[in-house]
Amino acid sequence: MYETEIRHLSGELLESGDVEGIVGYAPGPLPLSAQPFLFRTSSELQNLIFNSFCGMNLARYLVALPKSAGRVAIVAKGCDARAITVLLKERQVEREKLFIIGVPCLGMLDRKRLSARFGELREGDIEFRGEKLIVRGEPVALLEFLDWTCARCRYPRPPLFDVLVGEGTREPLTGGTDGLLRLWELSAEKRWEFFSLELSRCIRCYACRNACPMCYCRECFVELQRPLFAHPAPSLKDNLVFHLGRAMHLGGRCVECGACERACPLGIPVALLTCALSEVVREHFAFEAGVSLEAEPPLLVYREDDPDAFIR
Amino acid sequence: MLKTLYPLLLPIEGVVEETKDIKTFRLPRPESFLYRPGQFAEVFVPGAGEAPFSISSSPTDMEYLEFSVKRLGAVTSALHRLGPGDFIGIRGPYGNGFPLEHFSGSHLLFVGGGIGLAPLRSLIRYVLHPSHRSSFGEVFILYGARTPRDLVFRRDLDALQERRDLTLCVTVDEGDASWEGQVGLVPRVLQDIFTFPPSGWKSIVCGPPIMIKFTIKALVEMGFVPGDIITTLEMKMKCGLGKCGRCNIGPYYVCKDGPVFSYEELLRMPEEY
Amino acid sequence: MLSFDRGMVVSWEAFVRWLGHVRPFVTPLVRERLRVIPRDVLTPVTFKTLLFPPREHLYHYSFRERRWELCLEESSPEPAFLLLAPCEARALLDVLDRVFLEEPPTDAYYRRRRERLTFAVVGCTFFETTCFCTRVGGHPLLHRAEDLFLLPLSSGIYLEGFERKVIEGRPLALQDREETERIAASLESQAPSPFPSSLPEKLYGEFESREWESIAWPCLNCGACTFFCPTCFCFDLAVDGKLRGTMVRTWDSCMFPKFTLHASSHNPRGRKEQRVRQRVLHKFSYFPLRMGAFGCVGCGRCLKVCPVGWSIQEAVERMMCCAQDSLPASSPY
Amino acid sequence: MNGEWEPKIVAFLCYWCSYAGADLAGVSRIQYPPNIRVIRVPCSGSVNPLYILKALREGADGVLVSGCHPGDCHYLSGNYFARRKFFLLHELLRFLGLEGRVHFSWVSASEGGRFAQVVQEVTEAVRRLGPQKAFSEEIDTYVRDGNSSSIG
Repeated sequence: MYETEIRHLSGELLESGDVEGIVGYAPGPLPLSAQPFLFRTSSELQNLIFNSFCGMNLARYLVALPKSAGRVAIVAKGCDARAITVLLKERQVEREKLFIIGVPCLGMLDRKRLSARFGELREGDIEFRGEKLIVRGEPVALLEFLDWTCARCRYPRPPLFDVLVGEGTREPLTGGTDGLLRLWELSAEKRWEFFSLELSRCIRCYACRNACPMCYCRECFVELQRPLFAHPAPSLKDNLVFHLGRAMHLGGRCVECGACERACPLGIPVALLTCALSEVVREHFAFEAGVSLEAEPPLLVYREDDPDAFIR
Repeated sequence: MLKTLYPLLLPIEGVVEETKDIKTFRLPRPESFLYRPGQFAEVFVPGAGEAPFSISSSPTDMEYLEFSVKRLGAVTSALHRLGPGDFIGIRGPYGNGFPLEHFSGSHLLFVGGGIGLAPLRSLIRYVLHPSHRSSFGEVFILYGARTPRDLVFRRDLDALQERRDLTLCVTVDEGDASWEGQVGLVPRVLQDIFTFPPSGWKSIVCGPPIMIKFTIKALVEMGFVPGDIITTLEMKMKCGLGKCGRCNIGPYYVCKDGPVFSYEELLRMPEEY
Repeated sequence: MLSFDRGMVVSWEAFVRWLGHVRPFVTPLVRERLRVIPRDVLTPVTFKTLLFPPREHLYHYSFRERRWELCLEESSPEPAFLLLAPCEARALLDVLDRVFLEEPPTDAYYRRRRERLTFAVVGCTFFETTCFCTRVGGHPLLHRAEDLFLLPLSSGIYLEGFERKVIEGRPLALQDREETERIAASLESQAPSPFPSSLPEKLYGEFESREWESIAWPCLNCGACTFFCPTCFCFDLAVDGKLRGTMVRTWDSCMFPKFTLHASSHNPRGRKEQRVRQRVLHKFSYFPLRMGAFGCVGCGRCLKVCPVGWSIQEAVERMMCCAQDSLPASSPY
Repeated sequence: MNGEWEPKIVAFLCYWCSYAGADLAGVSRIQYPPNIRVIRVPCSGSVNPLYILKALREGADGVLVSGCHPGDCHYLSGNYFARRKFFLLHELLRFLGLEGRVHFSWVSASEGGRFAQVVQEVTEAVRRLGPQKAFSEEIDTYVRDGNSSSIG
């Protein structure tokens, strides 16, 4: 998907000396996987890939670059570009040191669900066709294998870029697809039953936090000793503090990329919490994180007629 | 059976305020607590946690144990709020301690910086004890601190000053109006005042990492062989048993195989401390 | 060559009945190989949670009548029966047991759980893409003579070391023998070749290499690999509670920056590449140099759970290449 | 200790309004349930949602955060910012099915009676829910897990 174009463009950028490196994806060691990679020479670029298994949010690597690093280019799908926008807004990266190669995205597929159904697959075995996926010639419902965060994505086309590679992008999927909204339809007891079970499984490896492009705090609240918000040993009570605290910290900042959930080695749907807050922010504060460089972050402003009914 | 990580509660008997952020805590010494100079213990402050401290008293002090603690983190801050009568837990002793057999019959050069004097104090007291003094040759002690107000163990220093069987030199990086002693960084002062030929001497260095680094350099320049330069490493430690993993450097666990190493051993280890 | 003379073959129906009766703990690796196992007996992280749980209460403390009291946690863990893949059994015997039981002092908390744990080894009939047990001295069919051993065959399951009154089976038929030979031969032909025995020294020499930086680049420094690793044993001791509380032992990870952070804010492994290097060298150099065996059993779980697909095997290979390149010109290589 | 269970409620009260309101309730000898443990804060806007989570984690059955009425903030707008923050927390807790433990109110310095009423209502609401367990029980399912979706 657009690989030739991205490679060509990246090669030009590297050779002209315009950038020091390209933050992109290389093939991972497992089938249907991708690994973030910093391409420094054009000879490495033959390894640059972009497909529906590039679920890591590359903006994560921008905040980790050393301050001394020069200008880099970054391959950005919609959610990477949104994350970059938030980072720019929060002054974590400098626009001048960034070249954004925007890539329209078809959504990320779940490797585990695919291989459970079809056995070992190669990337070429899979083809997108509207709301269907053609796997080795067999049409199946796209929604069955698409990550739920991608199924509800409104910005498959990056809202911020220097160059946009390719034109085609699918329309956001519609109707009855949103697992998050379906959860709200359950009773409070059912929801608690669901979340208490899911969050009690967490072993606090912090893969979700470390994969999150917005979690760049040098010292996370959950690791503080004084005050101790959450004990490091996993159990529901401390896991709750971690996940709720993290979600609150991402309130109005989460770009709904789902990287946290993909990173979770236990498959806990952690993105539900942050996305639920994004939904609240969208509905009540008319704000979406990372779609505009101008809009004020929702927790830094207020309106006199903000929701008040929950207060006595 | 489950006592490996279980502390023994002891009451604090006395507290000496050494500097504005260093205090020495005295505990009654349990009879079963046998240790060597240079070993350390895990101190448990109930409600706050555990932290490792080198034992600054000497095994020859039969009645008490002392720990000298700088206020830095959660545990040490909680400890500093405690006073006589409050209980804390200890478990240990841990670590290898100083190689006393290796020192026997030699002249000893002690170089200490800041709170790094704590483990040296244990060894100095041991060496100067009447029952051991004759096993060692001459004793030369150089102690440095940032300012006169940062000098620890003043009572000990005064007592040492009185003795004729050793040389004591105290230096500060930065003097003040009342300071009449040496001024200068430890490694430089060492090169100025230690004029003996190094053969027959063993040096024991303890202090902040940067001081250790430059002192070792100076000692090597002065002709000390790496095997005769002994130092202690500081790593974060939790268990003290060589299991929890954080003090691992190369194939060694500092809490178990150290914290005392010779420079010769350090040269074989990855430089990651 | 492995012999299959001592065992018997049990029908799948009888085996499943037996499973329902014993309800063993099963690791995800084993379930990949024995799909008849019901989901609800999975230990989703590793078997390590049973021996060295991420939340172990060491003792309780409380302030009562103006003095502190300590009290040991004396609970006795329930007996557990485990099905392990051969690599996991090695992790248990060659790494965890050695660290917690053989290296003095013995860890009593580990021991009281270990004493109540029995296990059987389930042989592997294939290599997954992530497997590399044979590179670190293991084998898909490896087990000790005294172990209970299972191997799935097409006509049933091969069991070794089980008493006949526990489960009824029949002697191996000719076709079973042929199948075991076929499995052994196919494993032999696919087995990745072992790392050279000089690996620990070679890697030790590469401590200063610049390559670590690019090896570590994609790593997020989360603890997924270490927490899912059957051999990782690093832990933290952390109190929970002020006037009444518990000293808790929990898992810690060399990937976390705070793991080695001093109170003085000095950090010997403050950079990502230092922590990644520590993980690789501890398993492939430091641990072998100290204990005489690799600290990695090649199960490949770290790769399976890694959010960015970082492979420790690949890292070792890359460092091996460096070691070769950096040999002096006069070297016979 | 052996009596009936009484809810423990941590109340973060803003210095300028609600704390003064509580004071007035006391001075005016207005009765209200003794279930609250007051923590005085400079402004409702200074209450980090983590404080609320920590209070629950340390065993509080309920939490009350109270500040000045909109428009009356001593720091002009602290309570407006607080309102947005707490709305998010309120919705997040509701999403998890944990509604009813964390309460918010506006109480001014002159509203002693209202303060007593708020405490009364909050105490009753928390009492109806019973002891708070979510944040205080050690539950884990990583040893034997029936619902694991992990393949690992």
